[in-house]
Amino acid sequence: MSISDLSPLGAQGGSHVRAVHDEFHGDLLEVSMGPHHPSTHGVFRMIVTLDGETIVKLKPVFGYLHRNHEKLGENTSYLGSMPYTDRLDYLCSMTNNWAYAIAVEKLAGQPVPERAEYVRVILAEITRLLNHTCLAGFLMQDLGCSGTPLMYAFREREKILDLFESLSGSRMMCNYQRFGGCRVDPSADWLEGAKQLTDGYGQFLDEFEALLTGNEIIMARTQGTGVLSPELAVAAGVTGPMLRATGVNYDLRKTDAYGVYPRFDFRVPLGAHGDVYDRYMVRVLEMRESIKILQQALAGIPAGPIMDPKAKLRGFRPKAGEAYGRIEGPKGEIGFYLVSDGSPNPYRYRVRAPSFINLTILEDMCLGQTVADAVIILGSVDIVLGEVDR
Amino acid sequence: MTALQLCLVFSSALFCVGLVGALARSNTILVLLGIELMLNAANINFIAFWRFSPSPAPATGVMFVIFSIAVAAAEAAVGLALVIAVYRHQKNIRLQEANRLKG
Amino acid sequence: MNAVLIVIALVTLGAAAVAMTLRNLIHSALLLIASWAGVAAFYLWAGAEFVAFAEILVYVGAVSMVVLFAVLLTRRSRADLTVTPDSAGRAISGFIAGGAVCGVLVGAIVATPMGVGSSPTPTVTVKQIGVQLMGTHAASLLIVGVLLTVALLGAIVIASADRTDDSEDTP
Amino acid sequence: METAEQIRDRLLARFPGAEISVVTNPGAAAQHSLLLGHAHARAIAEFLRDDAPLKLDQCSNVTGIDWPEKKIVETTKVTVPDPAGGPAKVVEQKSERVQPGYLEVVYHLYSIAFRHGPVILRLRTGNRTDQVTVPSLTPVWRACEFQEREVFDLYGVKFEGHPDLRRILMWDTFKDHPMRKDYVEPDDYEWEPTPHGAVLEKAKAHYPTPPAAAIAPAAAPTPATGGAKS
Amino acid sequence: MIAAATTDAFLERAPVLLRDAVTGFLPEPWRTLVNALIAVGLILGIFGTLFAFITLAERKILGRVQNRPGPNRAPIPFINKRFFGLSQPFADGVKSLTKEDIVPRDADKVLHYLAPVALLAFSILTFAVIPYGRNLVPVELDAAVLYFFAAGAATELAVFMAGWASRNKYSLLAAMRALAQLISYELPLLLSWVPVVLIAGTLSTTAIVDAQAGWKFGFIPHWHVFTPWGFAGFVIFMVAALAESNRSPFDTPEAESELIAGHLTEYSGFKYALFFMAEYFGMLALSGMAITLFLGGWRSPLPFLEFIPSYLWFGGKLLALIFGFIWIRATFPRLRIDQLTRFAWKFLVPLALINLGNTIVWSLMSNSSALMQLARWPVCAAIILVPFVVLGRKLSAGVAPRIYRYA
Amino acid sequence: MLGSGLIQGLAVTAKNLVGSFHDPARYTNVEYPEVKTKLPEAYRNFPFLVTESASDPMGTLRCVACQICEKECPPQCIYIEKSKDKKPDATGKMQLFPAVFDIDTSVCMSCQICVEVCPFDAIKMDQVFEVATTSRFEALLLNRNQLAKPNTYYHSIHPTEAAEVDGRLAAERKAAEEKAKAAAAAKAAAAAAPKSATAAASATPPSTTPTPKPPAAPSAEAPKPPTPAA
Repeated sequence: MSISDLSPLGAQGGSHVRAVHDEFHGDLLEVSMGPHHPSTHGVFRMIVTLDGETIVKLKPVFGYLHRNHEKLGENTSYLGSMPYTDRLDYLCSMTNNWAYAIAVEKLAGQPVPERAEYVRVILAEITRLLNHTCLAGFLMQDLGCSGTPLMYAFREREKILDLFESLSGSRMMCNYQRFGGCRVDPSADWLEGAKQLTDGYGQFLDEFEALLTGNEIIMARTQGTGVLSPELAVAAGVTGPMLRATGVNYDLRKTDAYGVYPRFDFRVPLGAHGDVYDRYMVRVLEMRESIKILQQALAGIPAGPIMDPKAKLRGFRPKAGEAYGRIEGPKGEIGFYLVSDGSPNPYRYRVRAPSFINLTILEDMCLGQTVADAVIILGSVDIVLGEVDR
Repeated sequence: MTALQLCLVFSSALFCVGLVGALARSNTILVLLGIELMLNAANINFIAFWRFSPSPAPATGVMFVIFSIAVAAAEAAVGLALVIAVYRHQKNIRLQEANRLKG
Repeated sequence: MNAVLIVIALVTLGAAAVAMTLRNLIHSALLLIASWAGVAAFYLWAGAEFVAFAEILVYVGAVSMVVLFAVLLTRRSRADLTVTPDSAGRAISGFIAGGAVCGVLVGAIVATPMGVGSSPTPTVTVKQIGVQLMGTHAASLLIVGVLLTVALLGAIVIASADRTDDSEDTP
Repeated sequence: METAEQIRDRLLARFPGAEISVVTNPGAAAQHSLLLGHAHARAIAEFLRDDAPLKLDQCSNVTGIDWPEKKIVETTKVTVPDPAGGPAKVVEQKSERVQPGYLEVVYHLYSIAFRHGPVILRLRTGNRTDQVTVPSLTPVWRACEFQEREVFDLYGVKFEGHPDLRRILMWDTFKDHPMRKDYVEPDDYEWEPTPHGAVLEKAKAHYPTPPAAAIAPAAAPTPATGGAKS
Repeated sequence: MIAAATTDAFLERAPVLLRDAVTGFLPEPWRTLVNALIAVGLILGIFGTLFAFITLAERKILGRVQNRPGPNRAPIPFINKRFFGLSQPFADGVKSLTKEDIVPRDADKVLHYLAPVALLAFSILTFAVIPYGRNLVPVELDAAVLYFFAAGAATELAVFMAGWASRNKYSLLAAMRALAQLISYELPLLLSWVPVVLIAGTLSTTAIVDAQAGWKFGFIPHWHVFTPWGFAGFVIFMVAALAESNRSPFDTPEAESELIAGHLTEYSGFKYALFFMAEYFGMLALSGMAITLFLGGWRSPLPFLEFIPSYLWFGGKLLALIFGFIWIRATFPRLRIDQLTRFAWKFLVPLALINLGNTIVWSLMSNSSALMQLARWPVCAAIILVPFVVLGRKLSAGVAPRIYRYA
Repeated sequence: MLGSGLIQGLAVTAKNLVGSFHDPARYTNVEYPEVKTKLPEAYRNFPFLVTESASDPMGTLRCVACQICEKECPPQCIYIEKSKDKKPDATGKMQLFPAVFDIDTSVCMSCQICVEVCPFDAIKMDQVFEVATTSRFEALLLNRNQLAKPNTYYHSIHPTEAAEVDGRLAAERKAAEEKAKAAAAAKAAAAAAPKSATAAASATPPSTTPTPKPPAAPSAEAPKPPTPAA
């Protein structure tokens, strides 16, 4: 079976798409979930057609948060787009910054000092902890936990945000990376704080997992729900933990080896079933690997400048050309495609938003499942509408 | 009119409401409900006669009603299952149209 | 004493009569539940406590649910809940038949002299019912038990019979 | 991984007659791309996906670029013979040439199997007005589904063979394509005091009596073209 | 009646004495009527207040479980002191009373109005037969337990009415779910207390409490929960009670993350408050019945604690059970509706039936020698434990923690 | 056994229930309006204009209305109008000053880019966050009087950074003064030897306006070195 056969758009139709007969149409119930719905994670809307409680059709509707981010990027200078990238995926501003910085650095051939690379890795991995912890909390909220895992996640998130705030001045909209380094050099105190957070995080994860991982209700709800086949996942451009949950070994930190990631020893957890439980577990295990990376990076961070001395901020004009830079964000591959015509503003500024592309197969995962499953499948995709709608 | 007669009139009136419903309506569910009403009317008679019998001690009327309720419950379950089966076949539950033996 | 009975009877009859004439099936079902509750009230009035509670438990608690389920499962759209008006001829013949039966029954009841027994409300305890069920009526109890089991099995078989494809159970 | 030129040569050998050319990237990233003609685009895409040494199974990024028509002023030196019979003079002659505009769709392909990439494909439309069709690659890579819809929505490129080509980010009744370079935003701003004159002027033009509207924003007329999705 | 009735007579009899002091002078038919009215008023007053503070306690406990303070800002009016937000329920009450009551245009107006009223009425009816203390039972019925469940059975009907009348697709889904849930959990709920009736030989709540009097070896109370069948019955009863009162993890009809608020989506203001009240009343009533059936009713757990009046024991047990409800809500996610019904039919119902047989074994063995008396403990425990494990295995087949590989 | 995971979960929540009463690591709440956490020094929210003296804020604004921040501001919330005339700044040098300097804080996203690009250390990030107002438009549009805050305030919110900035400014000023002094000395020397040193005198510029840095155009290089937070 080839890949196109697996997709509903292929010749044979989807693997489990059931035909909706017209004469039965009265039996179906069309429910508009969102844009005002407690579990659509923002102003996202799904038009769900139900047969009883079973989903026979699901059409995602986007754009309620569309602000033409890319047009804004084309009308601002290269530097001016940096704070806007914070607002794409507002949980992971540090990695968004990094992805944008990497694209611009590629475009301009700008080197980055070693210390800055270490700081970037540290911040990216802390962001991964932050994102995955919150995701687990939100997913459990969708499952009907009355806020408890979410509050534990937010308790830990608070500590991370405090770190971000004391480094960059802002809790969520960090605006921290610059082309050729980072804006501020982290002090020794800050690094000590990050170390404390890292050392304590494993303990928190143990408790979090004791609450959730072995819970029979959670296992019953999530195992076998929203199964995604590796073939379809690859064809649909799904990246990040969602792809790895299907068993495909693809982590840009390993394959692209950007930054200083090759210096660290870490493993890539892989799922086997591609269901919601695997997506949850892959994220939890990734957090444990992130802790390992953080410990190595914090131990090995070198002294030196944080910015490349030749780097320019104001009046930055890269030569004409184009570049596509990408990193492994917590939600998947976040990439920036930039076309320069030599002017201070990018000619074309494109965001490859992971959660937008991961939504491509939302319907495929939801067909044949129930309404309650659709909610947790959407939760397990890990979307942030700021990024989906841009 | 004695209390017993009142009870019996009540029961026969209820029976007739059920009968009219079962005869006059074409919706299968309503017909079934009419039959349920008629059964209830019968139960009222049992209780009334037990209540006003010269020797109510053996509680036979109560026994009858208990069994009757059980039978009525079974009837409701089977009847409504039939309604659903009919609906599956002909996509409505109008009694007049349920005249084919084979779906 | 009789006044209570008359009130109960009127409420029950009214609910049943309205239920049988309404076009909205859900309203009909809910009104019928009210009339069953009225019947239960009659049992209480007559001193058959156990039967009254059993009536509520079975009819209000269970049969009504099955009815509502059936109503909701056998409709294709919201509009289906309102039944199309029945043919006048059918209604008239139904009324004639019902009225005739009613007339005959009431006439017979009024004409028949009935000896009234105990005026104090008789009591029957749960214990007595249990003893009787297990004693004199043990055979009937068994038969009813078998009947119920068979009926339920039959209901399941009928309701799920022609769904041989991969579709789900009824919710 | 093979270079763009090598891939082009292999593709030309496999698809004789196909229009394939390499677009070089002068920037530091040096990510060169392949410009494909419409006729063989889908076949080439399928070949690239299934080809044993390349196996570009992931289409990571799909995006549009708008290249509006631009005037190119070229200065050429022309030797003009002196009519008087003297030595021929070299005269600089300015010629204005209009390079026709077009829309471009860029696909970034990677291989998950072999972990290489990117191979960049480009498809161009004939112009920006009536010939805006390119073949859709959604049947080859499912990942293109939403992204091509986005390009359709924001640039107005029509994808032939796309299974569900609708607007995705803008509402269905929206008329223009906002990411085009010549897009003019409607003046349906809500009037509010702002230090930016241009916006203020537009808002004033849109609302005949702005000061009253400013004092009581609720009384402001609702924008004619804006508003929520249906 | 045992000795305690006289040793600590005053506090124990205080409520009745107080009532008689008030109504003693009335002639007989009036006296009964007034007494009944007083009982009704007391139940409404006490349980209404309890409801108010349980909502606060729930939010506080949920807050503390989630490491936050919970509502703590509503001040006491006029003196402007906060007292940990103790006046929050009253603020909520005022808010819900003054909020606009919105009825959807297409709603079935009568049913939309009737649903909260019916729900509350039925859940209040159930309070009539619970013995709150020694000699404190509002209505002495011979078939009290049957009455309780008959009245309780109608509550889901009201939920259905609410869901159906709202003309909202989410509400309709909720109505269907409520029906399915009721039909599924009614059975285990009823079956779980049949063993108690079997052992006690009565359907009267007071008699059931009396059957649990006394202590074995002087310190193990004769509560039904301290027997293998009683424990199993209690657990089944509580699980089914969770489902009957639409509490997490069985709150599928009002599943917030899926159906917004289910049958409550289109309710606001005071009607919403009535629903809320009815939910808590249902929870309180079911807890009260669980106490009566399994936890010895108002009886004290140890002989030397008998000086504490019986109604306080009842209240304490009630609060403990309510805490359990809240604790479970704070911890568990929601089941899916098909898993929920499967759990009822494939796990709880068979287990309840086996428990019924278990009870018969227990009662048969109790009449024999001392050896048998001792042997019935392990035997009955095994009879219920083995099916529990086997059925649990079958139910959770294919669901297990997984081991992950790394690349 | 079925239920073991559930019981484990109940244990965790019970631990947290008890822990929230005695364990500060679990109960991390702060009752906000009454208790406030200490803001980190790096915290930033909304820009303000630094003035040298608190008594004469408008006279001692560091801002010279170069409009770089206005151009670089991503959401374009800054609006500046240059003065027609010049007046002396804190050091007595003649400078342009902003006749109008507005920041629309309803648009500002506190990104700090204006601070980074300012060559005069004239605009800095504030630490206010309780900025709720009753008017949606006017109250959020801050003018230069509202924006001007003295250097001492800057020292109080960002002590490390302010000290560094002051040191740098002082050094620049000193260098400029020395340069001026040297120039004056050279002039005097040139005056002393008017004839012999005409060439030397003409080599030095006749008037040395000691600017700290030339008012840089957007294209000017040499960005301000990043200021470490601690």
